[in-house]
Amino acid sequence: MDARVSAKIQSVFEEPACEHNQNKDEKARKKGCTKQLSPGAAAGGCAFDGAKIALQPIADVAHLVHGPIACEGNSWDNRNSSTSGPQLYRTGFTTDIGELDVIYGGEKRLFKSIREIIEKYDPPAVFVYQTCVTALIGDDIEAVCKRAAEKFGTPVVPVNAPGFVGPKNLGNKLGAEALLDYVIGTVEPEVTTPYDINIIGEYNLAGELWQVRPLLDALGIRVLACISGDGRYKEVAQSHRARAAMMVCSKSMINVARKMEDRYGIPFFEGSFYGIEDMSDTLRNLARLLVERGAPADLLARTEALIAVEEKRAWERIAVYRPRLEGKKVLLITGGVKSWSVVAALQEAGLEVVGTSVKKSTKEDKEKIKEIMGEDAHMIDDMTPREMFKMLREARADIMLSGGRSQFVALKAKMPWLDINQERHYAYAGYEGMVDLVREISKTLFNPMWELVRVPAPWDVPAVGEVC
Amino acid sequence: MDARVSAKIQSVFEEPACEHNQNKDEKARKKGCTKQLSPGAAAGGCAFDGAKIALQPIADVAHLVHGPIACEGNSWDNRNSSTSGPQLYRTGFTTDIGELDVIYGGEKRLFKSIREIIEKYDPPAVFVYQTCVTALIGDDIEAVCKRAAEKFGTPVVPVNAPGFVGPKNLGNKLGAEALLDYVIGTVEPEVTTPYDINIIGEYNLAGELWQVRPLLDALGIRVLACISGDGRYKEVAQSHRARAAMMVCSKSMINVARKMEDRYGIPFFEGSFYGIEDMSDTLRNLARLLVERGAPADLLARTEALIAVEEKRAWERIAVYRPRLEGKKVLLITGGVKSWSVVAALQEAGLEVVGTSVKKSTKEDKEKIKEIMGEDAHMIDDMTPREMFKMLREARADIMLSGGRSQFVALKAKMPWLDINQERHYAYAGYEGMVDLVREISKTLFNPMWELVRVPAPWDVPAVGEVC
Amino acid sequence: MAIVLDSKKACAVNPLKMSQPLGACYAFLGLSSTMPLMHGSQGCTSFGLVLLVRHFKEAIPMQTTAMNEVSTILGGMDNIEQAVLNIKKRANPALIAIASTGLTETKGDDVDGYLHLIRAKHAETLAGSEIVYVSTPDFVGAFQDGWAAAVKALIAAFVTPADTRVAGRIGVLPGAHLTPADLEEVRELIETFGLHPVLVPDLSRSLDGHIPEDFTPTTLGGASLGDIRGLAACEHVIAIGEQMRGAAERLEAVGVPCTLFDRLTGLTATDALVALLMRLSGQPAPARLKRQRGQLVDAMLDGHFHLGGKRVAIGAEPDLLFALASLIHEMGGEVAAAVTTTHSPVLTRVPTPEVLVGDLEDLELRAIGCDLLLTHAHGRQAAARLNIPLFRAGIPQFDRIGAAHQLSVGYRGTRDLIFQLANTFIAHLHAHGPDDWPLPAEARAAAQGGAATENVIPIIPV
Amino acid sequence: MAIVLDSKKACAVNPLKMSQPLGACYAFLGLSSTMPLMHGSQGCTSFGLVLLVRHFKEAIPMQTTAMNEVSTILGGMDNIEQAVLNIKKRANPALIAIASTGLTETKGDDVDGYLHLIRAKHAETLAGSEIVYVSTPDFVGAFQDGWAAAVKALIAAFVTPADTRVAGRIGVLPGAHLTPADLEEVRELIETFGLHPVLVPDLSRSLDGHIPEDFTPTTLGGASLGDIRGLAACEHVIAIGEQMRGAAERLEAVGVPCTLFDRLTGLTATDALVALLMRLSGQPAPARLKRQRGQLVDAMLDGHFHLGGKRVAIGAEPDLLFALASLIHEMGGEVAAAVTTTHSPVLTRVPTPEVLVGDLEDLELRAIGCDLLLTHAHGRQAAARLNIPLFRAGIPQFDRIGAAHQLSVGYRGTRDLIFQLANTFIAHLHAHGPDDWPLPAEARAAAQGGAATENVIPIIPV
Repeated sequence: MDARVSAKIQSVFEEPACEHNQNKDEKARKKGCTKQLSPGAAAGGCAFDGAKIALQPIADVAHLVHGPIACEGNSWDNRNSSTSGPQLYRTGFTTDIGELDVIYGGEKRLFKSIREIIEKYDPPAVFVYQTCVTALIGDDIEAVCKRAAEKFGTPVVPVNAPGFVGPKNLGNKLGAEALLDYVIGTVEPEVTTPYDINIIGEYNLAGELWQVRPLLDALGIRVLACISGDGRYKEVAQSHRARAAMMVCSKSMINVARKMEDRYGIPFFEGSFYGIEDMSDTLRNLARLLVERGAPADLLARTEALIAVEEKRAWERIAVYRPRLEGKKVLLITGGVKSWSVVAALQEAGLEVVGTSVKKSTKEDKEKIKEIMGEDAHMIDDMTPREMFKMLREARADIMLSGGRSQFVALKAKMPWLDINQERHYAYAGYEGMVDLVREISKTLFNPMWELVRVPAPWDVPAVGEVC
Repeated sequence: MDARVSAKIQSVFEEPACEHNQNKDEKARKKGCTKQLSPGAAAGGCAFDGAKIALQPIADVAHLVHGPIACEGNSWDNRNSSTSGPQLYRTGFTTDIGELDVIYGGEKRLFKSIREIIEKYDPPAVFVYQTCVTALIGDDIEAVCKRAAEKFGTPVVPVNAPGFVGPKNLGNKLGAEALLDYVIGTVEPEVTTPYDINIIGEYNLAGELWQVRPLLDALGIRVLACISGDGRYKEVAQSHRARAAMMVCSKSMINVARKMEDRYGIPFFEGSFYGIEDMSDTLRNLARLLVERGAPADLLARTEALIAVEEKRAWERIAVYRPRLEGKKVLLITGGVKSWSVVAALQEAGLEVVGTSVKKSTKEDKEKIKEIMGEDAHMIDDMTPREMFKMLREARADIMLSGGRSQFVALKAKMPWLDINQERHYAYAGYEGMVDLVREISKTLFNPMWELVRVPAPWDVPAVGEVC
Repeated sequence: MAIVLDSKKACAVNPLKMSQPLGACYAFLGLSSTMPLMHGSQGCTSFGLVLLVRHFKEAIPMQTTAMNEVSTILGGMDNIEQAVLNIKKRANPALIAIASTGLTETKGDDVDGYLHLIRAKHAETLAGSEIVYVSTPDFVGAFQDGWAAAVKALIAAFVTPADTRVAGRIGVLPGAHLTPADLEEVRELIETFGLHPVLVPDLSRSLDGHIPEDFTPTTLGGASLGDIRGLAACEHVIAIGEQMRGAAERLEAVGVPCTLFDRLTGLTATDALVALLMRLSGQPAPARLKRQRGQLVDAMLDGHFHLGGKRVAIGAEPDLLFALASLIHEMGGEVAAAVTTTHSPVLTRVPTPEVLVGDLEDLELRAIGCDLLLTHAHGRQAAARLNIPLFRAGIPQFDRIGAAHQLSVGYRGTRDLIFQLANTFIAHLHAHGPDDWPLPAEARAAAQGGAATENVIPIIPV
Repeated sequence: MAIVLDSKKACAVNPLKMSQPLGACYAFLGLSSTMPLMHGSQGCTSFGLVLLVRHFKEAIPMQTTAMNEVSTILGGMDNIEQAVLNIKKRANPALIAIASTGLTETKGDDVDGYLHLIRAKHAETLAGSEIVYVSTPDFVGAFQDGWAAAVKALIAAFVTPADTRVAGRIGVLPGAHLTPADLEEVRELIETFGLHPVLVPDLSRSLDGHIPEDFTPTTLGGASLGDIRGLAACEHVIAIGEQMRGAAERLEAVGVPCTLFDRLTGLTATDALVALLMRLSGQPAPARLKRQRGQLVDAMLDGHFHLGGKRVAIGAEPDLLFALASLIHEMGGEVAAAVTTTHSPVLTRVPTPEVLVGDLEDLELRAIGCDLLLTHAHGRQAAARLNIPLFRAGIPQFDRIGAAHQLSVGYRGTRDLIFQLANTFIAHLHAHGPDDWPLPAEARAAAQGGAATENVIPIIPV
């Protein structure tokens, strides 16, 4: 393995802020947080996928995938991370290496590709993603990026997370490492304020950041950088001047948060935008950290005032749905972590969570789930599609909330399903998002279509038309 | 019959400027230019239809049809007269009278309808169209319009051309009479120029007026009013101050041109926008009349200079097509008149006109056709669909140019056809239009589709696929 | 249960409605070797003809008695006589089918009486051509009423009780809201069970876009007079749309068992037809039909994400309105506005609070805030003003081609309709932007410590 | 005759192409009770799976050997063994179908050798499950090449010469460019003549949106191993698309007569198939087919007004490009830009001057001035920038539903495709405005007497 990647992976595995690691012995910790994948029984993306997920939301950057067509050709333009401006991140760039590149090496094609991109699109930076094949043939993307950056005067950032080094989760962190190594701290902001924060690990799916930003704007809190949703290269580059940071609970970028604390003294907390109470806690934590770092103390009171107004407003809007949703049973399968924050949110709407996935949850997460759902909490470590299908067919749940992969398990069982993954069009963050989520659940649950599709076919139970 | 309509029809029939009438004896002239329609063997619209065609292009007016649903409901929004601004003329207004109106009279509903329109849409004028049923039950639309105009302070113009008084052609003229009686001369223009003209009988189908206006604009000729294409109520109302007028050759509004000459001394000529030479003649005639009426004489030279440039330019662009089109045989079936002007245009493009309809042509028109096409000119008085089909099937013509009605006669014979009627999207006026027409003919004639659809079906002549 | 209201306006603005005689002639176009004839001014025929030509992109045989002011006042006997003779001479149709208009109804022409005289006077000349007449004043009802009256008149004129039933013969009385493609689908469904459908009228044979070998001045294809007469010998008749109740009742009166389907769009509606066909034929459903049903169920599952919660404004004749609104409702959409052309018992069953007998101006006003306009092509102006997509349904659709092949019945038709509707919504999805979720003033004030003005944030130069 | 060029760029921008192993797995999805297995990193499978899920809105069974860096270097034997055993245990498929990836091809895994060992070692455990392997490096060819290679591998693995032919059995080898609906249409066409089609692969049974009774971890529906083996006993085999030539030749080598159709979109293409079916069956074409042909001819007549002269930019895999471009050309349109993913002999026959093996950036640049972009859903960004409509064809179509039911072959399919294309153009018609025909400067100067400045027109106050 490329020594640099190898070292980087070790450093990520040893992440002290990750309580996964805190609970492991030395040897296990070295092995890292990636389970050995089971051939023929695996699901989920690779490290390259994870790195791309983490970084591609930086909207003005050209994201160049160095590898064969599969890595970009089969996957580009497939996530709904929104931008308020530049569209370049939606352009798919790949070296699309051929047989000759495999034989003779792809570095030359990579270098020329970078030049073409800079000449045609003039981005503030090019991010170059390593992939399995080009890693295997020994293409040194760090060297090529360095040479290209020098030659063209544009930052060219190597993202060394080839697919075969591990799962998506690891790729998130390796992608983030590229920011730490090559981007963060390279530009100084023109001005700063005592209210400057970073949001780390938020990808602005379906525009969710925009459900939260008006709250921050109202409080006068300035998002110096969101890493990486609706991000800009320059913002990320100057993010080291923030006064405080929020790490969105998915932990996908805990290394960024922790290392920025180490290097630049930016304190962070782990928070969530999902659920009313979580959103309020997040605002409180932000205000607290900023005040601790010197912002005027009235921020705390203003924050509480805003929370009071917004919680009330959200509750009032949710109350309309509670009678309809009360007692409806939800099966919650998230690929991610911190499902407890979603659980709490659903309970706020009167829904009963009959099961939730804890596949990637920490011990602490699980404790919180027990706290919220009770000791009998049905925590699902890894549910097979067949089990999901059975659970839904037997109506032990009225609706499943999950990612797109298990969508058709629910649908083919003719049971309501709501997308809570990366492709969805609906935004569920903040107070607004909670109201939207409840509305969507209600809309889905009460769609008359469900009853119709469950009616037996005429060849199963004959019926007659109206006779005149 | 309503005495006013009756008198109006007589006056239209006696039109002295119409050479149809000049060639008739006293009795025939009284009978008018409408042939007795043959029940069970008739085609074409009614007088109401004609009046609507003539007036509806006035774009800012509310056109209200007083009658049962058929008259507006079956026919609205079905012509492609273009507007550069107001869209109100595209809104369908009708009293949609019911059984009770038939029994008790529809005047009250009409009056209320006018009020509703003025209150909701505030048009510069409302035109009210009489129809057969409301005429038969004796609704006095003149009286209602007068009362409404007084009451609401908005011009309300009765258009008394119920369908059953005659064909479309008559309706054109009756509609025009409404302008003469109620609109023209009622407003004074703010300023006039020695270059002010009216264009009469041009409906701006597919925007054809805009193929001509740039020529006039370049010469400094101002269109005081176009009656009625892309028209505005106020423009028509002040059109009596023009220095000269062009009557577009369709004669549908000859009464307007002639009466404006009588009443306001505006000389007119009969011209055409179709065909290069016709367009040039039209420009020459306009310039001549304006200079005769006092415009600076340099207009003549400027006009000739423009003609020279534009004819050359058009010819050059047509020349590209001539080799392809040379000798191709065209069957030209126009519902209208002056087909000779179109014939000349087609010949300019190298096409051979193998037949042209002269159904509504004057003796003079027919002379011109002979002059252009030769003594053997195939002039078709009234061709049945069956004859057209036969002629096309036998390939005695390569393409038919006609109105939408006979479209499917050509298509079902699997022969090229080009729409030259009111619904078409393409504009064929002026030098530009001539180039466009030739391009469209070429495009249509050489579409590979024709050969394919004529290939026999496999059950008629079996064929085989490629064997590998 | 919907409340049905009438528009209170004096002036109809942007008509949704077309006239009765045109609906009648449309039905006549579904008969073979027929010449539809409107008894009225030539404009009546001309407008109707142009409308159907623009919709179907087909030559439409349709004639006029060419009434003028004088003949109207004197009565239309002469004109009908001349028209019938002219048509016989020129086209020699098997059937001359006459619909009255507002003009001749206002005068009160006794057309049945005239025809009696004309038939007697020209018995020899007219031999081989039947004549049928239906009263359809323009100022009463709408297009589908004319269609229904025409079919009723055809049955009254040509159907007499039969002694025996023909095994497997299934009559179909389709409403005016079904396209040629819909009829073809119904036919295929029936044939799938080994039964022999006879459609009256049958637009799927006359207006499906076939290419004739030679020019024909009359209709070509469609139900023959034999087909109409043979309705009496059907084992069963399927009427589609509430509008066909009257015609079905006439057949029941001569002893033919009938089933009325108020729609055939949607899963349960199609299931009901399939169940009937299974019962009538004694045959099981073929595998292909089972797959089609599965595909429809799958389309409903896939489509509900996009149709669920959508607000739709529908303008259509009663039976089409009922079919479309029911589907929208079944897919979780909201029929937020419903406007129709004429009264019908089916209207109260439209899944919406209120159905208005009105026009497109009414629909436009009610469609504010809706996600989709679902009506005929005349809705294009309203849709543009509302800045929402228009999904074309019904007649006329002059600004698209292939309207005859638009399918919305049966499993396949419903499946494709759901896809098309869903894709229309997807194509017009709103992409979220930074200003989509503004805070209310109250919250902003609270965040600023209740201050009326914004806090001034200290800037720290780097 | 088109010239075929390769893009000279180092960097592909907005890929049109998808990878070979995905094409191979797509073919495997058309086999029943099968588990497609990509031999590579788990991302390879994950990306492909997500792409197909988003296109079909269906659960897609597809597995991975989950290669990591170490196993790649050591060789994939262990991972394949574990994967096969895991799949056998969890899903017990009739077939485990393996496609290699760029990763394992770069290393040079001898998968055939591995499988030999694995089969021997686990003969008992694996009884009842076949294993097939196809080599499909990502860095060579494209999606349709992978499909073609997979079908060829299936035939090589399972087809041996047959002693007898089964009367009426017609094999069909469809290319990757055909949708499940296309395949269903081909099947119906063949069945119409009383023949018995066997499709290999058969996506029309596995990815047509059926609703299973129970959860199945493998494919459900599709061609069985018996179907594949039975190809040898076909009376005739119909291959569709130039990409299937290799597979057809393999069948010819075992004595099966084959006919290759380079497309089935369009009148003449369908005529050719019908002629063959008439010959093979000895039966006449049924009336329904004749009507469909008439409807297509009518659609061509109606559609040519809207397609004639239109400039279309097409980005698609070779066989789909050829089918679409041919139709556009046949309707009088101009294929003004053509970009494809991989080389193929069919490319020189595309009716356009030049075909570029390139990407969507190439297509976008060449589409300037075009009236329509015809490519898969990734073309949406280019279409928006070009401000022209996008007509979706090919895979993926993630932003619409019902892609599996998109039909473009046969009389009906071509008819509907023409309508849809024409209606797309109609919907985007330019409404003429006053500034559409400006005069050139030369003419304006002439009209002003050659003066550089405008004439001053005297104003006469009234």
